[in-house]
Amino acid sequence: MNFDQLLTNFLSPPILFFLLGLLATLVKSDLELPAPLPKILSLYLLLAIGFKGGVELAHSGLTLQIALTLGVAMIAAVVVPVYTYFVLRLKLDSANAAAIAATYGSISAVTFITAAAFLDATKVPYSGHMVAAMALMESPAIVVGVVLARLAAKRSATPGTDSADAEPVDWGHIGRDAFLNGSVFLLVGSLIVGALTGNRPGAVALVPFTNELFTGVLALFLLDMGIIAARRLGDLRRAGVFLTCFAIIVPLLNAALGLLGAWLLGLSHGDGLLFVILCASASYIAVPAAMRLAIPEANPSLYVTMSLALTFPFNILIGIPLYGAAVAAVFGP
Amino acid sequence: MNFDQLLTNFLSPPILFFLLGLLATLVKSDLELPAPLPKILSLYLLLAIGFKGGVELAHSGLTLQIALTLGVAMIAAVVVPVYTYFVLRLKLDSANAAAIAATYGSISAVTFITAAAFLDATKVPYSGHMVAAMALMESPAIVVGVVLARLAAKRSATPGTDSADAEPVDWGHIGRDAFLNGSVFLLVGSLIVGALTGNRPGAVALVPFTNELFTGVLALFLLDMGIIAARRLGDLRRAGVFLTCFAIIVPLLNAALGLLGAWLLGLSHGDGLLFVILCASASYIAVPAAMRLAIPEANPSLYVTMSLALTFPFNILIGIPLYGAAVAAVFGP
Amino acid sequence: MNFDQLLTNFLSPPILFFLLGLLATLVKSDLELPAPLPKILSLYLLLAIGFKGGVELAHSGLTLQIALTLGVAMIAAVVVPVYTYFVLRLKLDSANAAAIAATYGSISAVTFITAAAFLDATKVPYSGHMVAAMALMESPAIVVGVVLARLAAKRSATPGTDSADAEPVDWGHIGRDAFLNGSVFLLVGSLIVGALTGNRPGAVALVPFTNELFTGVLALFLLDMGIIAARRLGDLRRAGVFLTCFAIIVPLLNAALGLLGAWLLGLSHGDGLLFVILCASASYIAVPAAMRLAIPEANPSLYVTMSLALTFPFNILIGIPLYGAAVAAVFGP
Amino acid sequence: MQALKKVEIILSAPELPKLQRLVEKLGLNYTVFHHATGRGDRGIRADDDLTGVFTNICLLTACKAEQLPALVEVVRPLLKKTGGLCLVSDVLSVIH
Amino acid sequence: MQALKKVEIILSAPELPKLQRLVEKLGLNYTVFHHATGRGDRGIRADDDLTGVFTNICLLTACKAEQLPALVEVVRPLLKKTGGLCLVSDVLSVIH
Amino acid sequence: MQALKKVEIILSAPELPKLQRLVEKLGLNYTVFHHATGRGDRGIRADDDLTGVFTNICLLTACKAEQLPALVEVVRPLLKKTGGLCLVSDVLSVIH
Ligand SMILES: Nc1ncnc2c1ncn2[C@@H]1O[C@H](COP(=O)(O)O)[C@@H](O)[C@H]1O
Ligand SMILES: Nc1ncnc2c1ncn2[C@@H]1O[C@H](COP(=O)(O)O)[C@@H](O)[C@H]1O
Ligand SMILES: Nc1ncnc2c1ncn2[C@@H]1O[C@H](COP(=O)(O)O)[C@@H](O)[C@H]1O
Ligand code: NA
Ligand code: NA
Ligand code: NA
Repeated sequence: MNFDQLLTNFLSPPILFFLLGLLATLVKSDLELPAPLPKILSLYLLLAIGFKGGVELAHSGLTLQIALTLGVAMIAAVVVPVYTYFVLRLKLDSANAAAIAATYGSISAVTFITAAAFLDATKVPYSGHMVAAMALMESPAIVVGVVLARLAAKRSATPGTDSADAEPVDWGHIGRDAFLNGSVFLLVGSLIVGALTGNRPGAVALVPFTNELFTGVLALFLLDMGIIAARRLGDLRRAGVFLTCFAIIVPLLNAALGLLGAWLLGLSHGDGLLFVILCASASYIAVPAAMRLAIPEANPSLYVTMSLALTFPFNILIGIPLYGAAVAAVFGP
Repeated sequence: MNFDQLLTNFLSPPILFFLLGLLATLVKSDLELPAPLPKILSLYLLLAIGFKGGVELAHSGLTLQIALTLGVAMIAAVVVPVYTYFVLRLKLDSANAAAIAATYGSISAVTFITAAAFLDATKVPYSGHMVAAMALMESPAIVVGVVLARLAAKRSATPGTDSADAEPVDWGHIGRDAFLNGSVFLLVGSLIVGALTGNRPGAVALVPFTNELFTGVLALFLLDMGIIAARRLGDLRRAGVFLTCFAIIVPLLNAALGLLGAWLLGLSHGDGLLFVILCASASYIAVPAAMRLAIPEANPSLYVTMSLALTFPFNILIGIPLYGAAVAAVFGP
Repeated sequence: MNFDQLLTNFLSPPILFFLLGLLATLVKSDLELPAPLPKILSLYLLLAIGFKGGVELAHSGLTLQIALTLGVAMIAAVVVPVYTYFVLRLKLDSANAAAIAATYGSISAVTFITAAAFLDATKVPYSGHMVAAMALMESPAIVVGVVLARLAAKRSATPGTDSADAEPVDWGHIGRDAFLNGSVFLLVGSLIVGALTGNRPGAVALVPFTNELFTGVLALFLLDMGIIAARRLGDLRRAGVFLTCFAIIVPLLNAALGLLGAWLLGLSHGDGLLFVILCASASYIAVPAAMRLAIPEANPSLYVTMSLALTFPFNILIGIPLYGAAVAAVFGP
Repeated sequence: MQALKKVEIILSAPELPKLQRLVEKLGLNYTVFHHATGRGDRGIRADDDLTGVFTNICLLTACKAEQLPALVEVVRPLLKKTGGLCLVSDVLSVIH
Repeated sequence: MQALKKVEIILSAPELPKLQRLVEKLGLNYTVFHHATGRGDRGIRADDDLTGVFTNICLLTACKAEQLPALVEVVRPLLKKTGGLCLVSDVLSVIH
Repeated sequence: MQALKKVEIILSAPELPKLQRLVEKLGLNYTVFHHATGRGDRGIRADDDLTGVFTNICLLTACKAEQLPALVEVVRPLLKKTGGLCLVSDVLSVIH
């Protein structure tokens, strides 16, 4: 990682607004974005990134290379939660292990978007179908997490107790939480709208909304993310040393896995970084929302805090230029 | 209606986002735009369409043709609620008949805006003063509805009962609800601001806000309208067959009336379609808000559901290209 | 003040939307921007004006002239609350006098922004570092107000009573309220982000968000300010003649002081007007929020009403062109 | 502490201005909670927030026992017209 | 006025749809207040509003005394699972 | 079910952080409802939402009878300073 890239990342407005948000909480400023603005900004970002990706897909079409990439992305989204679950079981009960595994097996759209902004700033091209890869990687971990938690609950359940068998598994409900939750649905839906209209003149009218505002909204959202992340830092004590290390080391491991995948797929430099960041990032909206319902025994202040207060800032501030350097080293400049 | 126009309408991002919203509710996704975002988007659309119309009025000035159009528009806004009231009285009590008649006598600004976007996409020109026609058509039906309900209540009141004469009619209040309710006031106000500043350099600074974001905001709003409309579909059972048919057939009748008016006025192709859509559309914000206060005996889940869950989607999806084809057939290509 | 300038000010969309908001409340329309939209708009305006100012600072660098301007600005921000406090003590208790003095010693960012829009419309240039002056002038008056209130409380406290000595002065808390409250923090933070990134390519991506939307958001915010200001007009009776006159005359005095300062500093025409407007304007967000906590004995419906319902409209509608004419008369055309 | 009657009135949001006027005429102080949703005999009230027509509000007022009858008097017609709920209970109020 | 039991149920927001279904099955009307924050044995619930996972809701229902046991029955497992509070008190309801 | 005291405290929003600190010091759990408007002896509190200075909050806590005096003790000065309301009533809490 050369110093210049680190600086380019740090001296971009979105990252600086993220730092400003962190600082606001740390110095106890009362700055905050009133609810529901953060949710609105996040919906906007999903709609815009989905639509833009869809438009580019409409231009490129679906090639074998793209299909392969999407396939490998889905494999990663299943493998990561499984292996992390077993790592987590070393120290945690099955419910919490499953919820955290699902969190790290899924992706963070905003981390992806920030990486894409970094590529824009360093003038490295990347493809629209990586948004489709992101969309495909969001849900599988949710299903995997729930399955693992249920299997464990079944194994441990003794006849006569009312814990595991009291409520039968409602797979329809879990599938809905996984594949139809608001974030996933809007991202996939916008992707499809973009793909359907990308080659038609009507799509152009959306460009000022989806493209030109994008960096500004990202900056505002990251300001809020900084505020929220710093607020959760206090909860880290509860998480303990094991989970704190987990929240930094596992993203690095997953990034390495992602690098391997990108290399096997022969992705371009830009696409490679995006694939790595998808593997390395952890969900803090879609998965927690789903876990709260599907594994209510798990403690949300563990999985939300790890993902939001540690992994997200780490990826945004250090991960992106670090993975960028790694990709450059492996793929050549 | 040729198939190409239908496709052009369906494959525009706003309409696709509307379908996406419908789908979200139907497949039970938890996607929703948090309150008060829908209201904010709707205020934005009124401000922007009003301002744009005003700027164009400033350029064109007020001609005899425009004055005539506005006059006919107001006549339509009085005639439609009167005739629909008597149709509705065949099956309904006077309060509900009056409230539904007012709903269908008024207009839907978003239907109008979607039709304008359709004209933009098919490169058919239209004039800014049609926004003024829209503004004039919003309120009269409210007054007509209240008058009809009061007359009926008076007729049926027997001395000694406390139903009709308990509360005297507060015409000042009703006039305020009709002509000064938030939607009408903002639309008319923005129109005037646009008309006053349209020929001055200062107005240009507003263009990125009012024009470039417009399609994007419309798409986002229609996403929400799809979600809300689908949620109300369940209430249709209560509405029954008569009102369900009413919600499709009366817009078609009103469209025919509008077509006649447009033809008599010798409107251009684009203005003609906009006039037809104004007649065919039904209000789902301004009028329901006013009816809830002025005719509290009427059941809002009837008039809101019919307008929102049936007439609005019908006009958006099928009405616009259908009326477009009709206008083309009558006026020549 | 020539009539043309007054007209240019009145016929700009933001001012007309402000008048529209006033009118909406006066005619009892139910138009309102739903919470938290006003707060969101105000955060946006602070972020955008701060960022823009920072970018311009990055281009101009920090000169002696700029340093001098900032110094004089800070002096004004200390002198004004002190002298107004003693004027107010003629009629008011110390708590209310201190709170009002702080309000008038600080600044109104939106008044500043509206003046900048007026300069844009009249094509008079101004410098980005005036935003830094604004940021520096926001907080000192808060500290001055609290100090004055505490000194008065101490003087009046008799041993044995629990009024003044019950709660010791928490200076850390007061400093935080003054220098780290949300508005000040976001303005200063955005200024620094702009200054750090202004010479780098990444900043350009923010321009559509911070610059192109600016006038539109200002117009929407002023619409709301009109609504809120008119609502508070009723509270003026409570304020009485003395405070009503104060709310008009003191801004004029402060404007004169500002004019003197600008002339001593040898500011350009545009910068001069901005400096005058900073002195003449009164805070209605940051200071009231801080006063509510630091001087809870003071009555917020006095200081908020005076600032919001009188001084703000006066400055916006009449002050800007009036001070503009004064600056032109003193500085030459 | 002073014994008072706590009155909670749930009504549809568009009725709030009228309710406020009536309560103020009786010289009562009150607090209002907004954006409540609910289910009643007249169906579901969800906060779709386009018209505001389907939202509920809850007005809370703590009044003296002797003020209660007058309050109930003015609230009942509103409940009759557009539905809702009015609950009364005993509370102690901290004197300050 | 009719004597009823007022039941206030505070739960984490994601549980609301389930709670509503259960209460509706018992044929009870209710009102819901949203976006409540709080502190309990499971820590602080602030309205960060990204996931909605940490927000509380408060569902209020006024029911007949004989309906209370069934309601408590269905609420208790929810409280056990994700925490919260269920308070019962006596009220009089204005008949309209 | 356990007999508790239900305490509802209505205060102006800027006082909330202080109130929370005081209540937490007493070891009490609580729920907060935001964005309430109202009318009191100090005039109307509307949610204009620019400063947040005129909004009310309502903090609800269910505590044991023996905890009540200490709570009233810390709340009274706050009420005295910036106005508001504190209501106490008897409730039963569902044990889970
Ligand atoms: N028993 C009840 N408990 C709580 N809220 C109620 C009850 N009955 C009615 N409500 C509220 O009052 C509104 C109108 O009720 P209704 O007039 O019965 O449709 C409902 O949407 C609920 O919010
Ligand atoms: N004693 C109490 N008084 C008021 N609210 C409570 C109380 N206990 C719990 N709550 C509410 O219930 C939520 C969950 O509580 P818990 O399950 O104890 O973490 C808290 O966040 C509070 O909002
Ligand atoms: N009797 C009451 N009933 C309900 N709410 C009250 C009452 N008295 C005061 N309040 C609330 O407390 C706030 C401050 O009251 P005050 O200090 O009397 O101005 C008001 O804005 C109301 O929201
Ligand atoms: Na991942
Ligand atoms: Na119509
Ligand atoms: Na000043």
